[in-house]
Amino acid sequence: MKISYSQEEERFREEIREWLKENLPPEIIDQTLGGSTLDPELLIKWHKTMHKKGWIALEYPEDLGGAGFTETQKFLFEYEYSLLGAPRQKTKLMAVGMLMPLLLQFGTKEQQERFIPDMLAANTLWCQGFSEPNAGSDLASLKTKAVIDGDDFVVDGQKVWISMANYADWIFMLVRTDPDAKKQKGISFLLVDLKTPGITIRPIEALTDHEPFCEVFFDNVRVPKENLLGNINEGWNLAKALLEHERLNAFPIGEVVNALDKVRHNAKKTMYKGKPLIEDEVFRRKLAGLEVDCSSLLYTYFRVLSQLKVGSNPGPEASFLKVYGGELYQRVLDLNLEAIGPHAQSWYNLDEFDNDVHQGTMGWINARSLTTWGGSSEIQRTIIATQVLKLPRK
Amino acid sequence: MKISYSQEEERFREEIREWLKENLPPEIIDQTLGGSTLDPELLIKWHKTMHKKGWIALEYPEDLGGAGFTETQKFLFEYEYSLLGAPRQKTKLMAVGMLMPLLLQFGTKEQQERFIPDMLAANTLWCQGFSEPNAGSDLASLKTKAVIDGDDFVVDGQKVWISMANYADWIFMLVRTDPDAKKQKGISFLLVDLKTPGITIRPIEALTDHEPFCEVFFDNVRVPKENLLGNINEGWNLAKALLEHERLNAFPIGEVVNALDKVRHNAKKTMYKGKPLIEDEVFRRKLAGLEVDCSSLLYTYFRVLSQLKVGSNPGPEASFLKVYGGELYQRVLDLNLEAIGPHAQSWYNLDEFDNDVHQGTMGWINARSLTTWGGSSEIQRTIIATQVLKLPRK
Amino acid sequence: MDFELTSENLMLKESAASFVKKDHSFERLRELKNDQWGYSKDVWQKMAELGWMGLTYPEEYGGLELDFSYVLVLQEEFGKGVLPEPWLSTVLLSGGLVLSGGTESQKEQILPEIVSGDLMMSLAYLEEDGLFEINHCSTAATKKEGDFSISGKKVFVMDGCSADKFIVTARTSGSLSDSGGITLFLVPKEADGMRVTPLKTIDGRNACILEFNDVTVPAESIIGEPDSGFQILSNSINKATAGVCAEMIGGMQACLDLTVEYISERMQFNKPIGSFQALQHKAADMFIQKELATSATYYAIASVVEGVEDQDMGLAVSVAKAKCSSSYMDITKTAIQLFGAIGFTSEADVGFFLKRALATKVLFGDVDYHLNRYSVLKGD
Amino acid sequence: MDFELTSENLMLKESAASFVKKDHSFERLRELKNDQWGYSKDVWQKMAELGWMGLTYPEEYGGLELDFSYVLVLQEEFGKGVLPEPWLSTVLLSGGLVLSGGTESQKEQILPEIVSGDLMMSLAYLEEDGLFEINHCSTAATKKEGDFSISGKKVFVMDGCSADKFIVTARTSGSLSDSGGITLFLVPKEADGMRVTPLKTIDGRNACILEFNDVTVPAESIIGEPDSGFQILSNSINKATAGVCAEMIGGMQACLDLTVEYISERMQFNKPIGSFQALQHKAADMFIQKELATSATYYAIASVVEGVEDQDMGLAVSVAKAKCSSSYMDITKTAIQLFGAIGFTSEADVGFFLKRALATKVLFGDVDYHLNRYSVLKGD
Repeated sequence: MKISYSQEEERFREEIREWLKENLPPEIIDQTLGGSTLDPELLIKWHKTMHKKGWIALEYPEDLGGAGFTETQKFLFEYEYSLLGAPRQKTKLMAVGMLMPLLLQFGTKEQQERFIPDMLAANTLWCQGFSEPNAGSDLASLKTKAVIDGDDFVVDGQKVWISMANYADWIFMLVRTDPDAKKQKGISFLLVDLKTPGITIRPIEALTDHEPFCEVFFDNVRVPKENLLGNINEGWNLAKALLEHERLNAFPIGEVVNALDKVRHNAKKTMYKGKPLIEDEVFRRKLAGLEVDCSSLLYTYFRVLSQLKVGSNPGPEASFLKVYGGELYQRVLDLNLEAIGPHAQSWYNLDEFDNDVHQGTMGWINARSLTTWGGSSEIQRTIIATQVLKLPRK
Repeated sequence: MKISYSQEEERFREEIREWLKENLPPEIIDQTLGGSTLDPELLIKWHKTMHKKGWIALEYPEDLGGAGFTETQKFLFEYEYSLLGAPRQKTKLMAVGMLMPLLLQFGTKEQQERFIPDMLAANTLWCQGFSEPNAGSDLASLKTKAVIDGDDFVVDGQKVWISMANYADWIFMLVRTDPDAKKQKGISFLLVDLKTPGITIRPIEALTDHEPFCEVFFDNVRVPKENLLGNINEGWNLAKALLEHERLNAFPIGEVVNALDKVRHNAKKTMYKGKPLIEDEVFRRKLAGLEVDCSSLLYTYFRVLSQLKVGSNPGPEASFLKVYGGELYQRVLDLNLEAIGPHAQSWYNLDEFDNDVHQGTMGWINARSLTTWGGSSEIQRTIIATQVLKLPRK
Repeated sequence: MDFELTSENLMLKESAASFVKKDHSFERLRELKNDQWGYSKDVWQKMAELGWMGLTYPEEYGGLELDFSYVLVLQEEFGKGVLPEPWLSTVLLSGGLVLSGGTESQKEQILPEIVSGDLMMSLAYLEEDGLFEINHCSTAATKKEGDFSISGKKVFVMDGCSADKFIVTARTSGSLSDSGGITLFLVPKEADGMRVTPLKTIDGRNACILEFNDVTVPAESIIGEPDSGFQILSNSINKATAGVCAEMIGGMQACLDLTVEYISERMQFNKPIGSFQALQHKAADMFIQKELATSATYYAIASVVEGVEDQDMGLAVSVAKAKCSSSYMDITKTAIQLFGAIGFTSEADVGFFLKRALATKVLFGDVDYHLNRYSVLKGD
Repeated sequence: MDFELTSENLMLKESAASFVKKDHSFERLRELKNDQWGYSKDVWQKMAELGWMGLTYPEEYGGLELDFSYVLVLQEEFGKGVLPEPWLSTVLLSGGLVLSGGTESQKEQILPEIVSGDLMMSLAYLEEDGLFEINHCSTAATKKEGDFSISGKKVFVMDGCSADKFIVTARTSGSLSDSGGITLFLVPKEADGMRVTPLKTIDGRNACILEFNDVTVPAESIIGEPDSGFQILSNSINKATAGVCAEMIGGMQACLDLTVEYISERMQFNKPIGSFQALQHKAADMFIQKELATSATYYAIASVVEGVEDQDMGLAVSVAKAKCSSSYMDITKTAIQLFGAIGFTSEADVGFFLKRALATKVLFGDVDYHLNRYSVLKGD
C-alpha cells in the first residue's frame, strides 16, 4: 500500500500543472471557481488551445487525434485539471466525450472522417438532443419522429434541456423511426446540421438568469440518410452505450476541494464577535465534517485509480461517485452561504462586493441543478440498489 | 391567540400534578426516565392505584368506569403525566386504550359487562395478538385459522411480537375464519383465555436483554363462540377501527422534554477540557437544535389541543406526531450518548456508575424499536403522502 | 391556550388571499425582476387603500388598531404569493420602531404618512463586520452644537433604495459591541453626506449600502432615549422576525401545494411520479417540516399578542426563526429536486420560493445565530 | 498511489476469513454474552498458533514481521464476525507500545509471551474527567527511593478484566493536561494497592476501572523515557485507531450483506420488501457510507504502512475514525430499521453489529473528538 505518487506520476502531474498554469485564462478560473455558468466564447477559445496541445480526446491514440493517455494518466489529468479551476464543461459544447466513442464504435469510416477532426478542433460545435418535455428520466418514451422520404429522413418534434444549442452547429439526437415497435425498439440516432430549414431554437432562462440550455423544435426537417449513426431502429443501443460512458463521468472531486478552500477563504474574512468566523468552534466543526467527507471521497477516487492501474474496471460500484460528489458539493456550498453571512442574499453588484461573495450565491443556485441533471439522485440510488446490491426489481 | 393556560386548565393541571407527585412510585419514574423496559409487577400495581383514583379510561363517562375527561383534559392529563415520568406503557398490559373502544362499539351487552370492569381494575390483563411471522406491515395476510366446531372455534397458528403475553390472562386476536375469501375478508376477532389448553407462550429476548414480547402458539385451541367480538368474517373492521385509535396515540412529548433535561443534566457532569461539556459551544449548539425541534413539536400538540377545544378532530394531519416524536426522541438519545462520553459503552454495573449514564445506553437501545413498532416510519410517511397530501397511490 | 384564528382573522385572511390572487402574480415577479425596487407603487397604494399600512397602529394615527394575530394572517398570505411589496420594512419594522419609541410629534408626523402609503422607510442597523449581531455598532454619532453628526457604514439596508426616511443605529457611547450606548436616529434620504449604493438581492428585491460622512441631524431626530435604543430595537426586531416567519410558513405551504400538484400530474414510466415511494416520502417530510415551522411561528406570534416579557419573546422568536429558516430551505430545495430540470428554469414558479427562502434565511439572523441566541437566553 | 491488496495480503485474508467462519459464530457471541471476559482463551490460543499474535513484530521476538497492511486484512475479517478476542488491546496496542518504546529486555521479556498467546495486556489511560483526551492525566507517579509510587484512577480499561499486565499512564511532571510529563509504566495485575473493578460493555466484552493507591513499581517498569511517554502513546493509539477502523469497515460490509439478504427474501404484500424504492434507497445510502469509510480507512492504513510523519498520520486517522464512527452507526441503525421487529431481538445477528458500532464509536474518541483533532492538526 502506498499513498504517495510514483516519480513518473509526479512528473506527469508536474507537466500538466505547469502547462495549465501558463495557458489557462484567469477569467475561466474565476468563473469555474465561482461556480457560475461559463461564457461559451471563452469555452471555445479554451478548447482550441487545448486542441493545439493535443489534450482533447484524452484516452484515444494520437493517430485518432487523441492524447494517448493511459487510464491512470487520464485520471490524474482530470484531477489536476479540476484542481486548477479548469472548466468542467470543457467537453460539453464539443460533445467529444459523448459523441466520439459512438462515432468510433458505430460510425462508418466516412462519418468518422467527416465529423471527428472538426469536432476535436472545435470547428464544429455539437449539442445533445435526447430529452423531450414528456421524456425525461423515462427517455425511451420519446416522440420526436423521423419518417423516410426518398434519400432523407423527415424529422418532426421537439427536444428540450439541450445545453448551449444556441451556440452549436450540429445536434446528435434520438428519434422514433418505427412508431409501431414498442418503446426502446424503433428508435434511431441522427446527426443533424442545425442550419437545416425547419429548426427553431429557443433558449431557456435558468434561475441563474443565464440561458444554459434550449428547446429545439423540428418542423418538417429533412436530414440526409447518410446522417444516420448506427443501424436504423437500433439507436437505443447507442444511447445505452453513451449513458454507460456518462455514468463513469464522476463528479470532478477537484471542484469540491476548491469549494472547501473557498469556504475557508470566506470564513477568514467574515468577522463574528470580533474574530474571523473560521475561529468559531461551531463553524470549524462543520467545516471539519465536510473535510472528512471530501477526503473520504477523494480517497475513493484514489482506490478507483489503483484499480485502474491493475487493469480492473471499477464498474457500477463507482456509480455513487457522481451522486455523492454532487450532493457533497451542494453541502459545501450550503456552508459557504453561512461563511458569507448576510452577503448570501446579494445578486449582481459585483463591483460593490467581494467576488467570492457574489459567486457564492450564484454558484449555490447553479449547484441546485447537479442532483437533477442526467439521472437524478433518486435514479442513481436505484441503480446502486439494483445493479450493485442486486436488490430485486419491482 | 393565547399561549397561557386558562385558570380552569391550570387548576386541572395542578390537581393532576399534585396527585401524581404523591402517588407515583419513584422506581417507576427511574425506569421511565431511564427509558428502560418497565417491571410488569410495578406496572400492575400502578394501574390499580390509578384505577382507584378513577383515571384509567380517561375519555369515557364515569358510569362506564371512565374518568369523564373532555378531550382537552385528556390531552392535558397525558402531557403532565408523561412530564412527571409516569409510564408510557400504562395502558399496554391492560389494553384499555385498544380493547375498550372495540368492546363498546362492537361488543354485546354481555361481553361489555363481562370484560370491561375487570380490564379497568387490572383484574384481567390483556395482550394483543395481531402480527404473525409473515404478517407484519402486511397484516391482512395473517394465517392463524379458526374453524367452527360445534359451539367452539378451534384455533391453530402462531402470533408474534405480543407485548408481555407472559404476564397476560387473556389475548384479543385476529384469526382467519374463511380461508377462501380474499385477504381482508374472512378475518374474525376473537377474545381468548390464555389458560386454555393448547396455548404455548415463548418470551423473546430483545437487544436490551429484557423480554418485552412473546411468541404465542395455538395448537387445536377451543374457544367458545360467545368469545367472538363483532360479526364473523368482519374482524378487519375492528382492526381498522383500532389502528385509527392507535394512530392518534401520538408519541408522548413529555418524554422528549424529559430526555432533553437528562442530556443537559449529563452534559453538566461530563467534563471536557476542564469545563462541563454543556459549556462547549458545539455541544450547546446541538442541544439548542434539538430544543428547537422539541419546542416546535410541543407547539404542534398545543395547536392540536386548541383544535380539540373548538371540537374539530385533527385527523390524519396529526399522524406525523407519532413518527416525528419517535424519531426526535431517538435523536435526543443520540446526543445523550455524546453527553456521557466513554460511558456510552457501559452495560450493567449500575452501582459503579451514575444511574443516568447506564440508563443512557439502555434507553438508547430501547428507543431503536420506536420507529419500527406499530407501523414503521416508512409506512407513516406513505400514510401522510397518500392520505394527507393525496398523492396518487401505485 | 388558543391557536385558532378568529372569524375576524379569517375575514382578513380572505381579503388578503383574494388580493394576492387578483393584484399579484408570479408573472409580475418576472417583470419586476430587473426593476430597481423590485415592487410596484401602484400595488403599494392599493394595499394602503385596504388599510393594511396601519394594521396594528392606534386609530388616532389612522390605524386599524388590530392585534398581532392579524400580522400572522396578512404575512402568511403575502408569503404564499411571495409578494414583494416592503410592508415588513416600512410598516412592521420602521413604523413599529416609531410607535414603540417615538415621541408624540414623531408619531403624528410619520405614522399617518405611512398609513396613507406616501412614506416608505427602512431600518439601517447591519454592519460589515457584525454578521447578524444587533449590538455590533461602529457607526458613531457625536454631539455637534445641538445636533448630532453621524459617520460610518451600514450594509444590507432592506428595501433601502425606495426609502424616504431611514432609521439608523449609531453609537453615542460605549464600545463596539455594547448594548448600551446605541441610539436610533431618523435620517431623511436627502441628508447631506449620505451615500446610497443600491444593491439587488437574490429574491429580486432591493437593499442598499449607506455610507455616512459627517451626516448632521437635529437632536429631535432621535427615537427613544439617547444611548438606550437597543431595547426598543431588539424588541421591534423580535416582532418583525415573528412577522417574517409568518411569511415563510405561507411560502412553505404554497411551495408544497405547487410541488404536490406537479408530481401528481407529471407522468414518467406511465405513472405519475408522485406515486413513487421515494418521492412520496420526500413530500411527506416537506409536510412534516412545514407543520413544525407553522406551530413554532404560531407560538411566537401568540407570544407577541399576549405581550410576554422580552426574554420569553426572544426564546419563542428564536425557536420560530431557526425552525422556519431551516424548514423553508429544506422544503424549497426538495421542491426543486422533485420538479427536476423544469424546476431549475425561470419559467417555473417554484424558483421564486427557493430564492425567497434564501433571502429570508439570512434576514434578522440565520439558523446558527438564533440557535446561539436561544442557548444564551436559556442560560445554557 | 496503491490501495490494492497483494496476493500475500489475500492469502492472510482467506485464512482469517475461514478461521472466523470455522472457529467463530454469532451463536458463540450469545454464549459469551454473560461470560466475565466475553471471549474464549481456546480461540485465543488457536489465533496464536496461526502466528497472528506476532503479526507485525520482528522475527527475533517470534513475530512474522509483516507490514501494517496485514493488520487491515486481519481486522477487517475479525470485524465481519464481530470476533471478541482482544487482539487489538494485547497485540496491536499494548505490544505495539512495548515494541516502539520498550527497552531491549522489556521486549525480550514481553513480546515472545504475547506471541505464544500466554500474555494478555491492556492499556490504562482514560480518566473520569478527561473525556477522550490522551493528554488528560491526573494519575500521579512519584519517586520513592529508586521506585515509583502510583496513585489515581483509570476508567474503561479495554479488556482489562483478563489482562496479566497493564500499561498505565501516570504524570511524573507538568500539570493536568500537559502532553509533557506523562510516563508509561508496566504494572502487573498482582500489584499491591491496585483495585480492579470489572465492567461489562454493551458489546458483551469487558473493561475495568483501575484504582491505584500507592502502587509501587520499580524504575525498570518505565516504557520509554520518563516524562516523555505522550509521543509513543499517541503514535501507538493512532495505529490502534487505524486498526479499529479496519474492524469497523469489515462490520459495515457484513451488516450490509446481512441486510440485503434479509430484505431480498422477506416478503410483504407479495413482494420482497427489498423491491420497495424507499428501502432500496436506504440500502444504497448504506453502501455509499460503507464505501467512503472503507476508502478513508485504506488511506489511514496506507499512511501507517508508508510511515508518514505524526501530523499526517493524525490527520489520516482522524478522517478515518470520524467517518467510520458515523458510518458504522448510521449503517447499523438503518439495518435495524430495515429488519423491523426481528432486528430488535437477540435472535437476529444484526444487533451484534449495532452494539459493536456503539462500542467502537467511543473507542479512541468519538466523531466530535476526531473532527476537533482534525481542525487542530489542520491548523484551522
